[in-house]
Amino acid sequence: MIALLIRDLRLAVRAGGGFGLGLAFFLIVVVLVPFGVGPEREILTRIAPGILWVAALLAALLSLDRIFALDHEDGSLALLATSPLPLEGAALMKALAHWLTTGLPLTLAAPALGFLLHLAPEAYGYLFLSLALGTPALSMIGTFGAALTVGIKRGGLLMSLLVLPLYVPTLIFGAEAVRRGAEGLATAVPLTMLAGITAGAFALLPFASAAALRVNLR
Amino acid sequence: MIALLIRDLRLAVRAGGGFGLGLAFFLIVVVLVPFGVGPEREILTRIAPGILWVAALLAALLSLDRIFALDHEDGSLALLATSPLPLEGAALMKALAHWLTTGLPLTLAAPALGFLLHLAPEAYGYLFLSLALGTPALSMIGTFGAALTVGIKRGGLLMSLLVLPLYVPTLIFGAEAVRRGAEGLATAVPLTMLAGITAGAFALLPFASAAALRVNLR
Amino acid sequence: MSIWEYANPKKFMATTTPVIPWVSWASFGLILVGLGWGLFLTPAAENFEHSVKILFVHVPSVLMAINAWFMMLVTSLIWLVRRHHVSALAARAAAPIGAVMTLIGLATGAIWGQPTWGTWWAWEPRLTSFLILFLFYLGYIALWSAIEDQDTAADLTSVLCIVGSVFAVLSRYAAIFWGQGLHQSATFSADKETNIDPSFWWPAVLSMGGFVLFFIALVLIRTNALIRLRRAMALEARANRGAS
Amino acid sequence: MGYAQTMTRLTVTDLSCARGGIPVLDRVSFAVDAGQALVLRGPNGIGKTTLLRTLAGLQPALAGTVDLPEEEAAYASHADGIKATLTVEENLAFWAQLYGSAVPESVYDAFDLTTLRLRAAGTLSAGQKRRLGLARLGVIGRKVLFLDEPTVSLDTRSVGLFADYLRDTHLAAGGIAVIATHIDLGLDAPVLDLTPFKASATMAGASDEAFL
Amino acid sequence: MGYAQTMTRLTVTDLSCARGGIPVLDRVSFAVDAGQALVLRGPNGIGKTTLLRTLAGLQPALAGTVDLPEEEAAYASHADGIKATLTVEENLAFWAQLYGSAVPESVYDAFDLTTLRLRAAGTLSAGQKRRLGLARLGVIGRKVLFLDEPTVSLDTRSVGLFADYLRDTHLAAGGIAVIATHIDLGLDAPVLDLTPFKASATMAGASDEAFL
Ligand code: HEM
Ligand SMILES: Nc1ncnc2c1ncn2[C@@H]1O[C@H](COP(=O)(O)OP(=O)(O)OP(=O)(O)O)[C@@H](O)[C@H]1O
Ligand SMILES: Nc1ncnc2c1ncn2[C@@H]1O[C@H](COP(=O)(O)OP(=O)(O)OP(=O)(O)O)[C@@H](O)[C@H]1O
Ligand SMILES: [Mg+2]
Ligand SMILES: [Mg+2]
Repeated sequence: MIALLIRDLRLAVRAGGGFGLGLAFFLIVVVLVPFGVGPEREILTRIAPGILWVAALLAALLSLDRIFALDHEDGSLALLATSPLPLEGAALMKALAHWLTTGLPLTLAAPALGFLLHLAPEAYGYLFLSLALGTPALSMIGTFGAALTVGIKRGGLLMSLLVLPLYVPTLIFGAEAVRRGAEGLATAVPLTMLAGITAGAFALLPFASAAALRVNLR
Repeated sequence: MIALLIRDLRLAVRAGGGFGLGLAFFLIVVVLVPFGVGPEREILTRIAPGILWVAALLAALLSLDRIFALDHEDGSLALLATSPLPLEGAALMKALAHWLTTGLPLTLAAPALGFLLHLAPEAYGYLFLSLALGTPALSMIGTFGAALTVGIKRGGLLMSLLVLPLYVPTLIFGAEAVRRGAEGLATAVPLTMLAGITAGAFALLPFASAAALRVNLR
Repeated sequence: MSIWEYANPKKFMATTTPVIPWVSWASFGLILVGLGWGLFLTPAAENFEHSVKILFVHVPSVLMAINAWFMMLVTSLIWLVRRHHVSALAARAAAPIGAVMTLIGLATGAIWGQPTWGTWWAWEPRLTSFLILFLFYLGYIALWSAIEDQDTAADLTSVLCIVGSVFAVLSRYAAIFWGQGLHQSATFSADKETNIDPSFWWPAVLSMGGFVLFFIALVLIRTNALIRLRRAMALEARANRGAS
Repeated sequence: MGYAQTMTRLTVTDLSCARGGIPVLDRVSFAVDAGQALVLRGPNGIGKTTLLRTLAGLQPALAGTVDLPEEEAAYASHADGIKATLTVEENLAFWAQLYGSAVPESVYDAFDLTTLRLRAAGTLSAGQKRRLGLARLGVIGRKVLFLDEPTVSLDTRSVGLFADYLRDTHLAAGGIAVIATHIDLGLDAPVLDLTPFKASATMAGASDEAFL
Repeated sequence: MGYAQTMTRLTVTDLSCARGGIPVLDRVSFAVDAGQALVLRGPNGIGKTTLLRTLAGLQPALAGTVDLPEEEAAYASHADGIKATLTVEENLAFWAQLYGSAVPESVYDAFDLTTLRLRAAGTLSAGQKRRLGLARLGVIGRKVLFLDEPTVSLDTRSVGLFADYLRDTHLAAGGIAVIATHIDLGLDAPVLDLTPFKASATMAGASDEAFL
């Protein structure tokens, strides 16, 4: 299992592997929003938690199509399916690799970008915490979406359509935690919910993903 | 030339072709933003023009990777390059097909979504007009980005990075036109600029795209 | 004789085809009576004026939208476990109907909201969770239409439906939490159904029953249509195979 | 080298298989003993790929049984599962790790990859890539190989190398191979022509049968 | 059928070409007259693909000249440019339209596609797909064909069909074909072995030469 994780990480850092691109996309979206909504400080402070979470979510989303599609195209997926590694394990490792290459960098970089959007000072800790708790769920849910659409050539957009509604609870609790944090309110509920979603996703979705992969390989 | 356009449109409406998905993505992003920033009406009205334009831009962006990548993978692109159709013409047709399947539906649907974000009533006309003038530029610029990254497997994210900065002027003028429209100010300048960008993009970028394609095919 | 016999497409078509007109007419009748009674024979509630009468469309469509998804969940499970084609096709048939019901619910709600709250749309938890349900319908339909092989599509959409159900419920609670948050929209009060006049009760029930039958009729018609489509595809494939 | 000591035998009994929901092959039966290979032949579209995928467990059979030792099958098709940005060594090392084995030095020689070891796989020519794909089989240590047109793009010498590997290393150690190919591999193996097993147009088992 | 009347001849003089910035072939020269084919041979990795891509104009030559009538070359490689969701007919019609020609009914026979005309190309077997890819050549009406391993995955009968098409239709009408292949096509054509033209390790022309 660890072999797959290492290979995926290695592929990610090689030329064309896309490591760091999710981060750059995050940055650009965050920068684009002021161009769209105008530069007023109060407005930006107000919408910062939401924009940061939506941007993080989109950045995670955009790198999903690499999870299985490349392996499917070059035949690795069929070979993996006939290997001793159960597909459930493969799905789990893929999600983990995705989080390490996308979710983790996003989490680490988000506070810096909060700065650009004049995020309230009290909120930084909650931004970091909510992303740390929530982004693994984004990766795992995304892996499931990728498994569903792996048979469709360039199914990236379809996958987005399937995955984004699944992202809604994570987004709501995540952004809410930051907003409440910014205003000094209690954040225990949304943070607990985030952790719960992540735990539940990792417990159940590998099985759903493996089932979808099997159907697609048939 | 028309043969290529027809084929691309036909592929788009076949199973897995992705027609309509850009629209659905647009809808979802617009819906997600309130989850992030909260439900207050005034805030939403305030940021609606910007969010609508950013979402349209992302929807256009996400469908870009289909423009050349599929043709490159299955070898069509090399065959097109050795066909009587000049690559400039191919790039132009690809941009046109992209606009017809993405930009046009977005433009038509945007007013309905403005509704969800409580867009100011005066702004609807300008939203429609600015998208009608601006989305062709998005398609053409995106085609150029797709041509640059066609050699990279699953280069979607990299392409986003290249293309988004190029989208900035279009975004600024587009969102500005809507915001001014919402506040009853003069919109002639941003609208003219949008039209200018579109005209310029269609006049020049097919050549740049063809050059990039030739390099990538080498 | 087991109920699963009706899982045979031909048997299913033979059994349901004669039933469809009855169900259809019954649903029209109920809806007509329910709406007629509701629209013309009930007093306008004091604080809502006549706009309240859209309730007779709004509430049934909203309920059917939820029930359609629930039916898809059940039929998806049946397909995964027992692999009855009719079950998968029924799920597929119900999806667009459910989506349209969701849209009708949203639209009538909006029309209702305009005179009541003075706005067409508010980001209120119930409305919001319905919008999310609509997104789930969209994704489900998109996945069906993106996959050419019908059995593969049935399998994958079934998995999506099951996982999606969990997340749809989760979304609803998330939306409630979100809407109840510190920024509750002041224009909206949640206790809208508290003062429904008892005279509204019967027409509402009739119209609800009508919508249920209407939904059943539509699902049957669409399922039969999909069965015929599959049959045409099967015959064509057979003809091609005979030729080669 | 030699594979684990349990007696190995691949027995296929009355196997019917379908592709795209349509029956393709009807009641194929054969058996291959340890140390033997079987060559599948038949015109394009007869169902060689379908049969091999069914044997490898990638798709369910319509009817019939496949009897082979658990966890011993490996499948290889045109798509080699090669990662363009990894080097030849890294590609092989990954598969070895996944199967819990090590990369034997001898595979580089056996598949003429010695000079290419440090090259990124994406810069190999078609035939070199193919050799790398085949070398994977020498790395994962599986006893029963299902090979779909393994020699596509290979020059005569490489075909010879591959046949040598099969004969002298894989089969000699008690392995089994079922190979679909249109060319002559130079292996001394029985040939099974699939043409007689072509499913009739009216054969039962199509996924859309219930609709007819 | 017959191609336009201008006298056709493909002349290659002292052509050197590179792949991935590294010289691969050094000073290849040959000429092919109208109605003739040339078969390229050589071990895997010698540079057949590179040479064909250079001839087709997909990549620039390091040195030397390629002399052939303008707008008459067509290139075909493993990647057939087939769209999975279009039917066989639609695939061919597209290329015909692009080249401003019509799809001659005879290609369906020539490539044994008659029964597959209405099938979505994605559901074809490997060899059937290949036949469709080759049929494209019969549709676009180009005089000079550069073919890279055209018979991969084809069964013996299909290889024969293709050789017949080349001989009796394409070459008979005054066409030219340069074919890289590892198997015997059964064409009566001169063979050019590329082994002697292998570029030496020190040959000038590498893209990173300036840094040495
Ligand atoms: C923008 C306007 C509106 C929209 C989009 C809308 C949407 C919805 C939705 C989605 C539901 C189902 C939620 C659930 O079952 O819990 C619902 C139920 C209901 N709505 Fe509305 N609504 C709107 C306005 C109104 C107004 C103004 C009223 C009353 C004056 C109203 C009364 C009801 C009632 C009575 C129910 C059914 C009771 C229930 O199931 O909770 N709605 N509406
Ligand atoms: N998705 C599909 N739907 C319908 N028919 C299909 C589908 N995929 C393959 N087929 C058909 O199934 C048959 C068997 O295909 P298969 O790929 O197994 O043949 P093969 O013997 O491997 O041929 P080749 O030598 O060309 O590789 C072919 O006739 C093919 O056209
Ligand atoms: N990007 C690259 N960088 C460096 N070397 C490369 C690159 N691509 C190909 N090569 C090398 O160039 C040489 C020529 O490759 P080419 O594909 O032309 O060979 P070929 O004769 O077609 O072989 P085959 O019969 O295997 O298809 C090979 O030795 C190959 O390893
Ligand atoms: Mg095959
Ligand atoms: Mg080659």
